Amino acid sequence: GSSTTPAASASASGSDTSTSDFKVGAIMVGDENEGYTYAHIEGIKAACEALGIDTTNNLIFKYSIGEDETCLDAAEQLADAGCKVIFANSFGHETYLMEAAKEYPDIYFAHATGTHAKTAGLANFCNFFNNIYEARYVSGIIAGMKLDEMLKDGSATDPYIGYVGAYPYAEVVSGYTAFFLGIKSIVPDAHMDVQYTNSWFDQTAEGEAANALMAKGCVIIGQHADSTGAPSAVEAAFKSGKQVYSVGYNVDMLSVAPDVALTSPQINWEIPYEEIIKTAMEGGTLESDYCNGYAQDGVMLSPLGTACAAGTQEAVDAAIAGIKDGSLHVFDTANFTVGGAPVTSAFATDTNGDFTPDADEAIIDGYYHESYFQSAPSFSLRIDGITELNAG
Amino acid sequence: MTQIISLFQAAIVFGTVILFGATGEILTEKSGNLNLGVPGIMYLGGIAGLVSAFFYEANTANPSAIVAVLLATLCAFLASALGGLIYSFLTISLRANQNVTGLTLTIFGGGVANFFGGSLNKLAGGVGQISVAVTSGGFRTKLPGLSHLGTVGELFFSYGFMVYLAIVIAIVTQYFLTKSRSGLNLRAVGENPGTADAAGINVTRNKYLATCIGAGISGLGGLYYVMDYTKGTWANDGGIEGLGWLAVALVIFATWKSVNAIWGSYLFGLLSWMYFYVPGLTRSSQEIFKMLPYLVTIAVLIIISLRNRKENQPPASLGLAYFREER
Amino acid sequence: MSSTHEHKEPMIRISKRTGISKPKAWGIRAIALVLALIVAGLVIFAIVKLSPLKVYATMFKGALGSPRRVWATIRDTMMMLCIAIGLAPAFKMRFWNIGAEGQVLVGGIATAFCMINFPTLPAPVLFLVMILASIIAGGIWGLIPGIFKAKWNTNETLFTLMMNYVAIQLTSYSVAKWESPPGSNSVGVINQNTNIGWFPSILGNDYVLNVIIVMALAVGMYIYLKYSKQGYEISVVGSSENTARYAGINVKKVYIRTMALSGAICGIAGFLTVSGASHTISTATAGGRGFTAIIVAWLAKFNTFVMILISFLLIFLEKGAVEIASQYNLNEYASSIITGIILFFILGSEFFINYKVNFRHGRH
Amino acid sequence: MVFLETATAVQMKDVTKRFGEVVANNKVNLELKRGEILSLLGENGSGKTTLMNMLAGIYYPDEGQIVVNGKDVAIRSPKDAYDLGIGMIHQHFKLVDVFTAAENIVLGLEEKGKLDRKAIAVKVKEISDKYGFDIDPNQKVYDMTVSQKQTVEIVKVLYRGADILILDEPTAVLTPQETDKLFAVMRNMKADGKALVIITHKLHEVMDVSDRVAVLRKGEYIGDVATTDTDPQKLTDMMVGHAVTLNIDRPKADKLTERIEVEHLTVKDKDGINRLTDVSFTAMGGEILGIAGISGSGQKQLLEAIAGLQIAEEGSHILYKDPEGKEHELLGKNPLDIAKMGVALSFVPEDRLGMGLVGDMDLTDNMLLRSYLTGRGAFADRKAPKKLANNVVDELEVVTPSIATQVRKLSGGNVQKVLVGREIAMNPTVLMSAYAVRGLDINTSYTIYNLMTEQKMKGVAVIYVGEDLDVLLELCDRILVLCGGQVSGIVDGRNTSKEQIGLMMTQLQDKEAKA
Ligand SMILES: Nc1ncnc2c1ncn2[C@@H]1O[C@H](COP(=O)(O)OP(=O)(O)OP(=O)(O)O)[C@@H](O)[C@H]1O
Ligand SMILES: Nc1ncnc2c1ncn2[C@@H]1O[C@H](COP(=O)(O)OP(=O)(O)OP(=O)(O)O)[C@@H](O)[C@H]1O
Ligand SMILES: [Mg+2]
Ligand SMILES: [Mg+2]
Repeated sequence: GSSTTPAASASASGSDTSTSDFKVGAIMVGDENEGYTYAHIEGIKAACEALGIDTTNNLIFKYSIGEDETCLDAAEQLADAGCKVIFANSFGHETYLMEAAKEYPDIYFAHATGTHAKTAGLANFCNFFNNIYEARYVSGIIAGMKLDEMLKDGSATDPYIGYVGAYPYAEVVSGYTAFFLGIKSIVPDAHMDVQYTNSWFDQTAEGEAANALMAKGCVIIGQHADSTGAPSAVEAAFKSGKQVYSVGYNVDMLSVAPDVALTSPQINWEIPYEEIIKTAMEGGTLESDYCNGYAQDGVMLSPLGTACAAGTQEAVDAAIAGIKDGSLHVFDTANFTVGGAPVTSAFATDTNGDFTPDADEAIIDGYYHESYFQSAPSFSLRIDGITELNAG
Repeated sequence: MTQIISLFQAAIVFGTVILFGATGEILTEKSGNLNLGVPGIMYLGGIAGLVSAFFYEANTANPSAIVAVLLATLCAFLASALGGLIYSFLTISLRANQNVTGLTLTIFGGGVANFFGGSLNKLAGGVGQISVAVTSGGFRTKLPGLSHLGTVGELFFSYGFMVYLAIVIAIVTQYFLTKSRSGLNLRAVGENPGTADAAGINVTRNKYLATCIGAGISGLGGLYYVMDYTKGTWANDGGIEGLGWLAVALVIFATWKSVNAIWGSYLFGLLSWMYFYVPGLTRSSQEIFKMLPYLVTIAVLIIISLRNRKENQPPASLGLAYFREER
Repeated sequence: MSSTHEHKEPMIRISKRTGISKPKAWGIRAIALVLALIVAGLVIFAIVKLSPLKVYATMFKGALGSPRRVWATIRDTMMMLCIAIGLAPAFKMRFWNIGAEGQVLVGGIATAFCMINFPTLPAPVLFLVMILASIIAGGIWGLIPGIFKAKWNTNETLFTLMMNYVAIQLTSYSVAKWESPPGSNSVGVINQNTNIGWFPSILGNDYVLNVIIVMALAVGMYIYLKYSKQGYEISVVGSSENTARYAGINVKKVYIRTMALSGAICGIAGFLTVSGASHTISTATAGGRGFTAIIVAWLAKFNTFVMILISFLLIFLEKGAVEIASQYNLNEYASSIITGIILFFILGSEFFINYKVNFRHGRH
Repeated sequence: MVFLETATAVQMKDVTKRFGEVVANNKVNLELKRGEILSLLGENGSGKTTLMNMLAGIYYPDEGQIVVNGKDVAIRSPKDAYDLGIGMIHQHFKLVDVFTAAENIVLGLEEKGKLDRKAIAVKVKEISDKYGFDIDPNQKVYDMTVSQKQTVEIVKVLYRGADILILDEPTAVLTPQETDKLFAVMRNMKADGKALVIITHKLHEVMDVSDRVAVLRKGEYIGDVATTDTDPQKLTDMMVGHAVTLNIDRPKADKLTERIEVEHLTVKDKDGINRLTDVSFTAMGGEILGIAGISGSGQKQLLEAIAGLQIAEEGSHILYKDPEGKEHELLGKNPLDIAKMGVALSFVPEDRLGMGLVGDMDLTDNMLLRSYLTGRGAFADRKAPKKLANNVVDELEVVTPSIATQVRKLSGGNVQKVLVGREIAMNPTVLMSAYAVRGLDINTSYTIYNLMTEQKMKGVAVIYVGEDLDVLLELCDRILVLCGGQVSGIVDGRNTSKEQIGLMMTQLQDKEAKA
């Protein structure tokens, strides 16, 4: 670890740093045209406003920064511009951001979706990610209720769900499993196929993946991909007479899919941004990870679509309350099996670099403790009932 | 069966975008202008259509689908023809290098489109919030009656009008080029401008017209992408640019015959989306599988070159500027 | 009918200019650049109501505002230049190599492969292996279309374009193989802790070696094209295959050799990117530079020294515009618009160097 | 009619045209009457083509006036020219290769709408019948012989109703028979009241077909004479500006040595058709071997086979006997291999800019073409080629702004001088030339003949493919006549008549007739 803690050095100037000239830098993988980054932009702006930081002059964005040396360039430029805290939002930024963190021990660096802060030993570097799996679980309940309604009124015979995933990556696996478990809590015999697009953001591929799933017979399409591609494809299928519905991600999909969008789970990024900026302003000490769920309003759902089944809102409220009060655990081992058998042990952290978790027993008290040891999701069990079409 | 239909539909929608692009470029190239600005031009068409539809819908109480479609189509055509005009002025009047000008147009068009696309998203209140439902719906209206003919209906009649428009334009273009006098003159310009000039053909006018109209047609590909393929939204994921390059490729693939481009474009679409329908692919093998459309294109290209027919060659003066007094 | 022509000299008549002096030619180009800046400034003003002067000052700051920025600009200029150098012999041979993007990528893959798989080799050996691997990979990628062009006159524009996509898929495949953790689509910084296979710092700077390599290539290519026998063969083949055959030049061999060379240098650009800059590999490794470099090569008329200037101009514009975007919260695509406008003007200016415009003068 | 015959069709007054620093035409005055054939004569680069291009709307004059049919006009484009009834058949054909004859003919006509191929064919036939052409409207240009292409060009002009016709070196690529046919057509047109200009370097043609001759020299108008009042010698003196002698002397070399022996040479083209069949002969050092034949009889393939540019069939041999008497097989070798074997073989091909020279390069780099591999190391030596370029320019009086000028920019004749100059400078033991004087003015032609003879006297084996039988008979020691790819006979140049050779060119003779 470094001996100069940011706390020590920052506090010296901290006293005379009025909020008005405290500068924040943000390295974004995309720009406002892409749901994931858009949510970050909104979150960081809200956080700055809440803390009295002038977002036109003292919040500097670097848009469309790739996961390569330009990330380091951007970090260095933000540092030179006087930013006291610098964020980056894409997984591949992490290694470059850590390099910058080593270079500028006086500046705080925070990285969303990353996994290294806990072990890197850099006092001025942290990871953050919210418990989106909670909102995904609740969105699963919404989908489950719709599915149940369809089974009952005969517009569907097979409780068959499709999911458009980006990559076979823990974040995605954790998300679709939570979603599926939400559905299963309503329709126990539901089953789901996951089609990966191998891209975080690809409008046409997401649309065509949804089409392929619908052609297979899926009646509800969920997603962990950033564009409006899948919901709008579902809307189009609906318009041509198919009974199909969609659960989006990040973005409120009602504008592109007014008839079929049920909801979109969303991350409220304002919470971690505010926490981290505040810590930086005060010259405080960073935690290695920042992670918020429903309890802290770190995740949420976009407004429910008109297509939602009757009683959905009540079920949603109940589930959220359960999550908040700790009576409902998304990854309750009682609710799923792997290879036909219940799961009693699963590790959360890989320490020897073989990509197989070998430390930090995550199943405690009968449920998998997601994002407990680190902010980034780690649940990567492949549970029964879900088929990955093109992973492996 | 449903899966085959679904794949077929995916192929046609994909193909239509590049068919417009390629048909326009064929017309352009037949005049001797090699316009590598097709991706940029398609961008211009897409954004102009979207912006016009957005403002029309936002400022009209009861927007009419027909007006919206006409307006968007007109704006898309004009904006992309304007891109063609920039290219024409530089390469025809100022005799600038065609490759560089085309590539620059691609940069410029992409810049303009994504700049305004981004602004439009902001204006609409965030990503995915652009609502041009009426216009996009208009573009996606299916032929009444025919789309309910069961499998046949689904295969052939479940598309918006632009799918058929693309085919019609491709056929008309071919007819124009091979059967009409103006088409003959245009081809002469592309083959040998000196000869065309000496025969009293206005080389400059022909090149300008072919390039601008060609650009207009290519731009409709961008419009179709925005209005139908991505259903009235804007994303800066480079989707149009990628398809623009495929349109350029399709021109050669079709050996400068727009009728060939019809099936060529659908084949491209089929091969491009097949990976969603082939079971058993893995995360990595899928990436290898996605090479298929490109490998098939290369294979076809090689076969064409082995046959080596004079009729399959590019226009003889493609890419060269013309100056009457040049020796 | 003929009466309509009487006395009517055309309004504007264009004639060829005689050898214009170098200073005058550069003067015309300078005027074009100034005009371009004015027009781009007007566009910026129309869109965002910002003072163009302020904007340009910001651009300057963005590209050259600090030593670090200067070096980033130099680094990217060198990468662009390297690709343009690679393209020069192919284009001089009138071979439409638009496959630089793919050639850079495979060079990058080869480099990354060596960095990942041979971390135990001594540094100089590893460097040699990496550079050879990237040369071979890029060379093969250029060679394939070259062979088909030579043997069957297969259209190289389409062939090389398709090879780009094949290379992109190959990159995706490699990323899927090397990503960490699985499914993340990110290879991450390779050898982050050991820095094995990274360019060493020279004189305290990370990018000096990039400059040395590319400048050596620039000088070498200039001499090769202008003075070497092979360079002469390339020009002859480019002008007329028949003449080349008449002179006893083995046209096929020249095609194949030149394309291998062109691809190999683009492969080196991939090596520079992976080993000398980003230390990772992804489908964005070439980043569209393969296309932009075509502009550089042509605008410079294959003169590698002029290419330095043009690469620099383009990178300057790009960096500057990114800074504007970041400073004024402008969408960064403004950079493409400005670059486009400036290139349009530069392209147009060549006309006034080569031709004279005569306006109709009074005649009775 | 009477009025028309005397009326002036075109008048050019003080017309000047510059290309950069080159003054191609300087205050030229020219008059063309209806019902006459005017010959425009001048050395290479004297500005004939430029002058006519200004009538045809290709170039616009920098100064001066053009009067057509009594009216002061501005011809801004070829279309304007057609509207004034002016049509030009250019030195380099202006045809679209992948189009048919009919398509080329109707190109650019005002009519709109669908292409009615039948109607066009009918009209083409009408014109053909009237003037005596033979033309297939549906034949593609790339399948045509040069004379067929020229016919298409002429019909194209007539189809547009032109009554002022300009023909720029129409006979350069025609056989004597074809030329006669063309002249017959031209006389028909003249009788029809049309005004014609013909540019040709062949003085006997001038004498034969024209009514009046106008002469240009170095861009200046020298004057005009009625054809009946002049003769070739006078015309030449007028062109060149001083007296010149127009005869070729044919000394005999003291020693003949066998140099090239061609045996049973058979060459097929891409479509598998025989272009040469079982050709055998010997070329001797110290003599000029002429090759006669109507165009396309295999001349091109023969020379290219010797030069290493053709693949021959099994059983063919081309043996080179070096001065020490050793034999080398040339077949299966490329030009470079041949040079490496120490065989000094010079070749002036028919297609100058398409094969012998690189149009985009300057004179120096074109000199380099044959010598770039000399010298050790990776670099090409440009010093010697530069000197050579200067020599060629001086000795052959090449008209060029400098040796750094692109060859493409030179006039046709000067291009040829550059090529011939380079090939002779190689100190060859074998010198082959195809149509070496095609497009060259008379003065330069004689320069070339003399150069050939000079080479012969040095012991070089000269192979001269020509089309002008008079020249062949005056220049060559022996003449090999080709007919349809076969050797029709080899005759002695000193005691054979033009008629004999003409006969051999059109029908295969007894093999016995071989000399
Ligand atoms: N929803 C998300 N959650 C976490 N990280 C994300 C998300 N969306 C994007 N990212 C980050 O952004 C990075 C790059 O995203 P991007 O959309 O540019 O990938 P991509 O270029 O589309 O991939 P491909 O080229 O295969 O399409 C990802 O690797 C990831 O780290
Ligand atoms: N387009 C052009 N650009 C530059 N120079 C030219 C051009 N056309 C002709 N010239 C120059 O003008 C002069 C006259 O050329 P022109 O072709 O008229 O000669 P010509 O009398 O037709 O010669 P030839 O008998 O060889 O055909 C030459 O010096 C030639 O190089
Ligand atoms: Mg992407
Ligand atoms: Mg001439």
